[in-house]
Amino acid sequence: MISYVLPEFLVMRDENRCIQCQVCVRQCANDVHYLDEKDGKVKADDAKCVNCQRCVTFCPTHALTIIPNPQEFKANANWTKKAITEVQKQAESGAVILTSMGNPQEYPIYWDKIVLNASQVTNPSIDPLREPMELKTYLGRKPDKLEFDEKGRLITKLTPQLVLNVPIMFSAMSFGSISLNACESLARAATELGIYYNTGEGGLHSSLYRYGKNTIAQVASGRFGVHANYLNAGAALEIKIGQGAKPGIGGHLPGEKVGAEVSATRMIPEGSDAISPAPHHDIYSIEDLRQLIYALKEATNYTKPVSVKIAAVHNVAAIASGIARAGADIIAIDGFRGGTGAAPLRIRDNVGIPIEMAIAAVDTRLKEEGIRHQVSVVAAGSIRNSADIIKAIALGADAVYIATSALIAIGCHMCQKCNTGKCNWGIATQDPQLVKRLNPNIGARRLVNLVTAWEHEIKEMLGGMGINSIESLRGNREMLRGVGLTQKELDILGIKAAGE
Amino acid sequence: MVEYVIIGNSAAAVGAVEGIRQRDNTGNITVISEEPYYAYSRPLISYLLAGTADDRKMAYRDAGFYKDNGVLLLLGVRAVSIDTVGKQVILSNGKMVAYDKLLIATGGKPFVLPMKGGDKKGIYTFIKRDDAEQLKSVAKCGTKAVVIGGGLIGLKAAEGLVKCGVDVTVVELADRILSTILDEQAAVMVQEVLEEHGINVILNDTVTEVIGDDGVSGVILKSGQSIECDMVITAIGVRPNTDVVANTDISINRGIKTDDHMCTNIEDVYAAGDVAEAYDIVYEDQRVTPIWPNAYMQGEIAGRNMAGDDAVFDSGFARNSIAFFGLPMITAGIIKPVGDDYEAVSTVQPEKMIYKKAVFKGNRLVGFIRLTDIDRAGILTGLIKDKVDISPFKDKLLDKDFGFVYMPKSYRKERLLGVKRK
Amino acid sequence: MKRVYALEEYCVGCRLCEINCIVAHSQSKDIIWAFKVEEPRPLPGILVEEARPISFGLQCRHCDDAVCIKSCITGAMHRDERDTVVCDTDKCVGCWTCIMACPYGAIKANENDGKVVSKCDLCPDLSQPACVSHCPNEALIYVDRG
Amino acid sequence: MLREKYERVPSGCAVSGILDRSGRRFSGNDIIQSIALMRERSNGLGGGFAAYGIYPEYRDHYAFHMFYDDEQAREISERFLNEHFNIAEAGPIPTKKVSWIINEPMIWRYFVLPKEEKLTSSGLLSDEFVAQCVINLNKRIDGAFVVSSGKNMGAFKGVGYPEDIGEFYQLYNYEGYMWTAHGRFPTNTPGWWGGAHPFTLLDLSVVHNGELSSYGTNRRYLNEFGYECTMQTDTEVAAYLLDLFTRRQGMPLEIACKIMAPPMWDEIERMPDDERTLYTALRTVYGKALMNGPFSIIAAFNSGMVALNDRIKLRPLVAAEKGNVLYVSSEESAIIEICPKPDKIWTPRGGEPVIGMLEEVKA
Repeated sequence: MISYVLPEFLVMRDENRCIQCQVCVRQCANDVHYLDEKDGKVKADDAKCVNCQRCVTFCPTHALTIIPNPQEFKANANWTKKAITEVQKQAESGAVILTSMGNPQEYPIYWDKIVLNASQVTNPSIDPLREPMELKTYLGRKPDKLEFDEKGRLITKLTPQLVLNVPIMFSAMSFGSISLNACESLARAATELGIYYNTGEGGLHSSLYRYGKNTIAQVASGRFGVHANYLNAGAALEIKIGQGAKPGIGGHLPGEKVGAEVSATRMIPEGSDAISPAPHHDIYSIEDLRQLIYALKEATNYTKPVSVKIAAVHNVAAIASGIARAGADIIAIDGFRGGTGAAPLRIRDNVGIPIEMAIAAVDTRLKEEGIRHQVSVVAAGSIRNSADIIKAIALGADAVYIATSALIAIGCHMCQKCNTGKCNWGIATQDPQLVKRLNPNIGARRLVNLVTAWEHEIKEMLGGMGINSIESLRGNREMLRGVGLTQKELDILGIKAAGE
Repeated sequence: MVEYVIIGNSAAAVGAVEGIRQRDNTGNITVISEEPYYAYSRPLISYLLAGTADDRKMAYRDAGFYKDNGVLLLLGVRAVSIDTVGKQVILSNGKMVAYDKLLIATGGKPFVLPMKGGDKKGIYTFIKRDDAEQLKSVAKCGTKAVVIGGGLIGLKAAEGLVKCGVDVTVVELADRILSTILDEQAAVMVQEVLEEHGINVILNDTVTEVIGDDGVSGVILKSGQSIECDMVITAIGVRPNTDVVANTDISINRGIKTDDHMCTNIEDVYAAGDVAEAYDIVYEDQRVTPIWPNAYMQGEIAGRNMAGDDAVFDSGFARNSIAFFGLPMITAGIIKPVGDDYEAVSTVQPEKMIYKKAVFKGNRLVGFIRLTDIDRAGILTGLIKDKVDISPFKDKLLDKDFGFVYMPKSYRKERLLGVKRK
Repeated sequence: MKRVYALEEYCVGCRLCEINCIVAHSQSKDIIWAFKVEEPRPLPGILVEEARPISFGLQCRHCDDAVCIKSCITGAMHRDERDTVVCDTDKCVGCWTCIMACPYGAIKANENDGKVVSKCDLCPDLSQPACVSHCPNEALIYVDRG
Repeated sequence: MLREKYERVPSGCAVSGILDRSGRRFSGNDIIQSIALMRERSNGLGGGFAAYGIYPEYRDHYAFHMFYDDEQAREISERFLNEHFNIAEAGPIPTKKVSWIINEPMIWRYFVLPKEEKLTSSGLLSDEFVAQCVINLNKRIDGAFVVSSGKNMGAFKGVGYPEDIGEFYQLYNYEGYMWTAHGRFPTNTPGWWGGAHPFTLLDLSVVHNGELSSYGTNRRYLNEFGYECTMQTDTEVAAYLLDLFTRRQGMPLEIACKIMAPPMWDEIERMPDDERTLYTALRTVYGKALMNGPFSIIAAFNSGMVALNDRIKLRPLVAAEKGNVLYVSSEESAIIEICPKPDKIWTPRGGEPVIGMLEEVKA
């Protein structure tokens, strides 16, 4: 059957620059580039190109450019090229379209419709280069109040907390969905930065236990790699209920990615598919969640905070309230632009709500119920820069999870082909030939650089607002104004319009 | 201050000077050589004959070598004998040179075939620089030469002569040329190349008589065949030049016997190079291996030990890199094994003139031949020398891309990263 | 002395080391000129061994006990003032004895450029060898491990 | 009543406070003189005083100072008061016509005690009962505003320069053991008397110079504990935080101050174990109560007062002592003006509270 699907990209090779060195040939796991023995020239099979830009980056003469295939269908605002292509693909495959990374559709990005405040005259801005600027963040359950004895000595003992030097964590990405070198990059960067990374639902590879102090060990519906040592290996536990990229459905790691190391870590046979059920089959209601939270606390002797991660869905505020009351110490909320290693395209692109709305709604709901101060709230799902972080915290988050930006830092070029396992950047792959492309020394360094850069920017912005401690930004919606938003959107975000 | 005396001035002698100087910068070194030259590259005499080597290329070390190393050079004088009791060397000019430590590095001298007419003018050997210079003066275009011996020296001489325009016939007693370094398959391939370049090769035969009046006009072979020629080059081999130790208590077998420190049976007297008989790690016996690298390395070990070191010579085995008419070949160790202890594998691509062979003894590589495709052959040399267990990658040894990538990771890391194996 | 070491765990087999070695040893030091115009093109002093997924760059180890120097029949192969093992191509006759001797297989026959051997010279004019500078994954390091 | 039109009017200000720890009462002259010296720091759009110990004859009654826009507001308010309280005495607060003071509301005073049955049915302690009533009054009755509601104390404030306000209320006729004052420099013209400082809740009064950049965070935090910040002022936030910590959570005053202006994390890291645990807990649990941005406040209550700066001291605050008397003020000159030779005068560090307590309370 001939494929009707057009090549998505064209590989442009500047023959004046190409030296036939074949670096592109050697770097492309999709076999796009090849040496034509007949004339000794390097050529390309465009149809295989996913625009991961490995070749573009590695070409020593900058001879390569990948462009979108300019071939268009007859203009049709409804039947777009994308719509037609998807039909063609499904007509050929008879299958659900799988994709990865976050929702790329043109939904409003509220971050970009929110602007920040700065001090002028009446309140001095603070120069972070001269004055202390504090970003230290404690995540975990807080009592309503501290008790003191008659001599004014503290009686209350705090439950375990996560201490972050910067209110940024690397969110859950499993060993299996990403490579061990990617995991190690995250773990080492988290350790160096004094923050945390999250194992995802893939268990913890034996070589990563040494980063336990900066690890959040996730427990998801598949319970892969969950055992007593695993639960006790990290600084915190996270029960994954849902993921922003695919609310309501489970996960699927194809057997070909389950090599010896993944198999040993996940405790499943080599080559077998790792299927995470859509729900936890021991959680069909909120009281079941409470049981699991306390089961995990018991298993770790109440030494670790327990986080519950949910996808941002319509009634996220009420769900978050329930989770807080079920005993979670941290609630992580993953917006619909959050990434994934593999998800059905229709789910990714159509299910869930934006994190900006979700975090505002959750913060307000918990505040109204008088329990906001008891739990920590973490915002996730496409935090792209430090301004997004500032806005998330001002809307009410205690900290953010980043994943896509972390992956971009270590090489991801957003080709959205994680699900194929042929990640040319050594991230979303288990192919040893590709995995080694990500040197964890470099990965960790780039992550540290990214977070450090954001840290500087956050401090600058805070200083501009006349704030010298991040806790004074939490829920401080006075510092936000909306631009180009409807009154309803402003109300949900709990912010005023610019000029108000 | 130690008086070091070295008889000979080639690879082993230079190795010894450099070996001594690694440890002792003050002792006096005296080098005694019959040849009136600074150390030169003996293998290059064929290049000299062919006209592709000049004085600069011939010089084995910079002109300042002797001065820089504080060497007293006695050239053009022969060491006649050694008084191992009085610890002195007796020179042809009657002088004596006292030594504390002595190295005998007198090299080899050509085997001369006893044959009728062997005293005629126009019979040459091909060992020394003077031999080449002499030959070059008579090797005119259109003349004819018979080379007796199809070994390394004979064929190198033949190649040089052909390049001078001489019509050359090589007579080899054995059933193949280069019998010490090639097996039949390789020898046939090389012989083809020689013949393509105009060399007439006669196997299984030898010269029994040189004919002519005063000078050479032809030879008669054992088979009865006669060949017209203007000159004869005898190149049937060299033997250790042990003249200087005759009538001394220094033990000789084929060459001067040495221990693993290159010391002879007499204290403070060492021997190295083509004159010495040392341990061969492939054959696992004492033998003379007259090749340049061995000479240097033995000399260096001897020198270090003369200067008080405790160095062991453990890299003795035959290995050669040579080319004829642009056909390169590298061979080492046992290339034509005899007996059930050995196993050999080979691959041949006649159209590319590629031939590869590896010889194993148990899990060790003990020899190889590489014809044309000599890339990275040194890895194999290294495997022989280090007695590496090759069983994990035995099947890859003949592959074009054979390298460390096929070796066990721990070994590779040890070699490439300097990481010691646990 | 400082040497180049290959970390095979991170070698991506791109061979940019070889390419940049060629550029560094070209006349123009310009990659396009070096590859498209200049004749003869230098041989790379580094080679990449590869048997997927393993690969690593390998070049002269500049051995303390360099058998190539000891084996060299002309004295062309020597140690220079930086302790780098180099070949004096004016003296080299292309006998390939060093190729026979080098246990790393790090010396190449260069038939293009006279008949001499070609090997790593640790880029004497650069602050660090070009292969190291251009390795995209830091799989080559230039350090002193004694 | 004309309320603050704009949200959170930023303002620069002067503050001053005097406490005689022996409990000796003295007239309002000193405080007026002190605040008057800092006229430059005000712009005539707000001034006020809190006076403690001024109603010894009604020391156990809650003294309600009220602003009314009109008679109707007074009637509705009095109906409310009558419903919940037994009123011992009621009447207008005496004022004197001062040319600069205009548009004054009706200003009344009531000495009240909660009705027993109301208290019982509410299940609240009397302070909390009064506090709820004050919040209800302010929220529900248009045109009425509770200026102060504590025992044996009162707030006197209005639109004008503070010395004119003092003259207007004839504060030299009152005698108290503690006085605080405020001169306001708002950046617009709200013209609302209720917006002047001090802000009070029961006997707690707060005068404040500064602008909280953490206002939004602090307010949302207070919301969780039932505080509605209706006044849109930072002063209100400071007062409620103090009320929450000291009255409702029963925390030592020093600790409350350390919540509002805590040490830096790197300072905490260097503390001995016990202290580090304490401050880590304070910042961890009460991070959202940190008052960020520039401020100097003087909070007074029947038993004493506390003056506090933001932790990096972005606003001025000076303290002095002479005998039993503690002075705090925005400027040193404003203290020297009334106490030329103090025993000790110093500039408190950012976040270091200056606490003065009545001796009888301490004992």
